[in-house]
Amino acid sequence: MAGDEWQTELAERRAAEALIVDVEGFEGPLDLLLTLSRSQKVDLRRISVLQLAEQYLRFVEEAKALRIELAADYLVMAAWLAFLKSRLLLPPDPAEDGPSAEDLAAHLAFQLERLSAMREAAARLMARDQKGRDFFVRGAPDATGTLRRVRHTASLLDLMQAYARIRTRDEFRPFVMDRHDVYTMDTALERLRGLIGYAGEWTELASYLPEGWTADPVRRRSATAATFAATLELAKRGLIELRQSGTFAPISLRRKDP
Amino acid sequence: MNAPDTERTLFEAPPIAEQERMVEAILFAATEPVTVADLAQRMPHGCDPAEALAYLRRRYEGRGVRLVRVGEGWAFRTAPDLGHLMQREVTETRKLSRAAIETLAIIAYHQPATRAEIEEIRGVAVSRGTVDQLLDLGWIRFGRRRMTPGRPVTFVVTEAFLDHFGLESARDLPGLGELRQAGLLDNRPLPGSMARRDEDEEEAPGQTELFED
Amino acid sequence: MNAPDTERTLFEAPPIAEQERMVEAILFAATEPVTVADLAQRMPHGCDPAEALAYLRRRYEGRGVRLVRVGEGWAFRTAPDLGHLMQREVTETRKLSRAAIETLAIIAYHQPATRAEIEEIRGVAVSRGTVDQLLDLGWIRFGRRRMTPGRPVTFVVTEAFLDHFGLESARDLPGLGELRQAGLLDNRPLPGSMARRDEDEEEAPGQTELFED
Repeated sequence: MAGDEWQTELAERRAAEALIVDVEGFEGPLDLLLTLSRSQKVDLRRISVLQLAEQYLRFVEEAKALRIELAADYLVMAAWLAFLKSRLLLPPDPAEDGPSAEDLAAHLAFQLERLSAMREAAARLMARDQKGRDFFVRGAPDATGTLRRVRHTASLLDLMQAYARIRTRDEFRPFVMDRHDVYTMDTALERLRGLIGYAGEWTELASYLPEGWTADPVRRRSATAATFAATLELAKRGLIELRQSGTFAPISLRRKDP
Repeated sequence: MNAPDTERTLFEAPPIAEQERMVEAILFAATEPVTVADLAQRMPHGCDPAEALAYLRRRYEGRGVRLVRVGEGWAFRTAPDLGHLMQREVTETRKLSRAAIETLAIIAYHQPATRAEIEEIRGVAVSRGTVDQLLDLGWIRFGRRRMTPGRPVTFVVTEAFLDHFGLESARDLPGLGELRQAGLLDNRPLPGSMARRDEDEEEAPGQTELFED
Repeated sequence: MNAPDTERTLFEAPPIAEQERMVEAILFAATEPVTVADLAQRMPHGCDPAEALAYLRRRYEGRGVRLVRVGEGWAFRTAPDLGHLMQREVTETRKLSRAAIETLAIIAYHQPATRAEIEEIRGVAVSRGTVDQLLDLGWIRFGRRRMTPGRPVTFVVTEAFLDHFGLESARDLPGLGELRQAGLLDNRPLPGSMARRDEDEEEAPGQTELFED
């Protein structure tokens, strides 16, 4: 009898060692528990959680003995299972509230069963006939008499990636820096409003650029854009007139007399 | 180039046999599923695409191509038992990782599912690339936010997913009924205080108060 | 997946009805017209594709699609009298430019947003064309004016935007943390501060010169 027990234990230890070697292959402690539970060769609904906890703790011990470092979540699970094991072994303490050891064990069994069920569901899903592998769409859809129209589009993913791109940039750049190099239209508008009183003659837009914004190309571009936008706004309000002799030619402006 | 029956009848819909031909032509020409509403828009006034579809579906029963339903749409697809003849058309798909396949299945069966729920079921964190890959394939998309603290986003499967796996709707997922009956699709929190605040379900409004301060 | 009739018959060709199904599926899925020789090669030994084709052709007589000879091969084509149904507006979809999508994203996440705010967040000027395009698409509209000097107009996203992106409300847009979890955050820090000269608005080539030194 003792010999049998020893034999079983040896087999289990061997199995545990095999598992440890493969620890990289497990997707977390729950996955490992599910694999261990298979050795009980019973329906997951009738699994002995106590026995499973012992198997898992033995596995962790083996790993320690072999000086294999386990990820933290494996150790967290070990601590929790050790706690569960002690609760399962001791008679319930009536003074203690909270869930009973049986409830906790039942929940663990449920988690394993659910994981196992989702694995099977995944396998069944992938075993289905798949488009482009088992069944096919029309290879040469008719394109007779089609009217082509260009439509711009974007997916939600594009949108979020764009936003993520912008926001990540900000994380690595002080926000004030942006302000420093961006001349806002509001500022340009304020500035121009004060200046147009003097602009009785046609004057080039470029000459309205604020001081300190013409040397650095980045700042110059921002200031030009803002100033240009501001002139459009003022023209719309009928305060100034704009003139451009040709495409890409300099833009001039002057005050519009009421 | 002349359409004797269809052009003439401004006030009268073409006979149903003619409507059936129209639906057949439209669906044959499209690679993506076409909805009944779409069909109605393209067919002459007064047509009943749904009825024409029913006739058409029966006509193609047992044929080399079949008329299948995909979510809200309809499409012709080759019969799966003839897939072996189509080796030339097979499109190589990126092999999905085990994590991606499981995540996909969990979203499909539990949808809408939050990231926390997926992690709870799998017992591990969902890696960055996994969800990205599924979004990229167009098989999942963001659903509504949960009306729970933190308003976590949810994921649901798409029509492209249904189309790829030959499903009429997400209700037709294999074994869905059994899983539900066995309670394996329930979102049961760990007994005690471990339940995460962002994870209560709308279906259990009573629970919410429990986690409120 | 299984082909009971075709696999069993190593020495005996499948019945002609089955051969007809095969030809039907092959021609449906093929991108080019398929020749009889090609069919023979793809079908089980002993098949008679020419005969199967003849049957199939008769079957599709008067239908919405027809089996026609194209050069040396055979292919399905829409019945000519239904060509008017195929007069479909094929909308060629083009991705929005980076400038436009970024502007749209900022409006969606920060609405109502003024032009100045968009520029502040993007770090570059927003061209008129970009905003016009988004207005044109019906994805943004003017919101209320800000009660600040200059009373700048604000932009907000529209119902059409929510519709297109499958959102219930702009609040359903995933947050930064969720984007990171989903692996959508490109965590590469940008070297230098404003090294973004490559990013001017592609849509307004004329304007670019204006801002160039």
